[in-house]
Amino acid sequence: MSVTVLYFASLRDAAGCDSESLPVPASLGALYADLRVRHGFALPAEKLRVAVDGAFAPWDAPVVDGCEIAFIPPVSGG
Amino acid sequence: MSVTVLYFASLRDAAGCDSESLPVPASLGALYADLRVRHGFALPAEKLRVAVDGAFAPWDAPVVDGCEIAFIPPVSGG
Amino acid sequence: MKRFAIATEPFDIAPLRERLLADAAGACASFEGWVRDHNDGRAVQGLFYESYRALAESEGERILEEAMQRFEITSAACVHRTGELAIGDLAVWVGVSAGHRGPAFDACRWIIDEVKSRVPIWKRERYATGATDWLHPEP
Amino acid sequence: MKRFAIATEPFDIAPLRERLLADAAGACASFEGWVRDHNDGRAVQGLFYESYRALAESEGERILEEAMQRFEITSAACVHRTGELAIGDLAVWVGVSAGHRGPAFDACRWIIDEVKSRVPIWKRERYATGATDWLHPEP
Repeated sequence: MSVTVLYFASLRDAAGCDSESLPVPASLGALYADLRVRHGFALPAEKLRVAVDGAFAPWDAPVVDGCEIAFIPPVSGG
Repeated sequence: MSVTVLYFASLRDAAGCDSESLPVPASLGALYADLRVRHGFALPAEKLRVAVDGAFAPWDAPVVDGCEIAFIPPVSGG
Repeated sequence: MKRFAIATEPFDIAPLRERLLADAAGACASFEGWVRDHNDGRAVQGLFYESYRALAESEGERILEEAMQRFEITSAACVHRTGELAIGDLAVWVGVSAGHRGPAFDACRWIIDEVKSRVPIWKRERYATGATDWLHPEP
Repeated sequence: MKRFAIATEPFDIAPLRERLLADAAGACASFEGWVRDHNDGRAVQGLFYESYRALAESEGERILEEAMQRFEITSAACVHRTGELAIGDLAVWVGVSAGHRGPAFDACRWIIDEVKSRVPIWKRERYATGATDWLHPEP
């Protein structure tokens, strides 16, 4: 019963890894709140989008066993 | 005592030549009015710009011996 | 080096684009006009472009100098073909580099609009019917 | 064939432009983003672009499909680099062909604006001081 969390850009630098496997959380918001404390992420959740299994998702999307979660900091391509 | 008149696009087709040498006219407007009758130009002077010696000129610009005059029909480059 | 040129033969874009490069430029907008197979509902087979070359070159240059003044851009250039062109041929190219994309786009569009309305170049279309027509659009 | 792509190595524009050609297209607008030697008043020595590739590709494709619906255009494509880039390197290319120039310009600009705001790609700047910084601009 776990999920994979992907880190990009400043979140990856802060986490010190590309991804990690974690127990299934109660919600996406609860997961990010925990991770923010643990990794010292500077960005509040309000500045992020979230993606589940490779597609943008609402913050209240269900989190199920085996899913892949990515927190998307403000983008800066172009 | 003559001027050179250059013809482009539909004016050239109607005149049947690229240019011709003509006596110095009283004015650019008088010259075009004469040519319009002689060559059957469809375009009235109001639709044209005029250039003297390679630069756009007002219709009341002086016409002097040896100058080169071009009547510029509406352009369609691009 | 001149910013505007008339080309009587097909021309390559790559060396023109090279000239726009600059370390301070983060954006490049370009425009190409191609010969289209139709116009105003008529099937077009090809075009002939004629210019009053001396005046086209000086007026084209003036447009590009004006663009350099009007917009916050690094570099700008334009080349216009004359002669016989077939469907798909490149008729005109405009390129603009700038620090930021807003001025690059705005200047590129302004230049092609001005070239189309001010530079003494005329288009004769050749139609599928065999007829040809000089285009003298209302300003 | 996909309209949007991530390129992990330098890419050529010429074959991308070729794909936009169409007999009914009279206009082609394109945009290039280049690595600039400064940003927000700091001297920049180079960039690193990272993407969430799967999502970047699907979101990029969605933007180009939306552009095809929103604007009267013939074809549209975009390629974005990732990895280490030096000053002057091509970071992103957008090309749009259309019957007329208005929609070509409008769509080209809309696409680059949407790519910059929606596609999960991040830029890390490397400054003359040796410092580096991820850019996470306010939306």
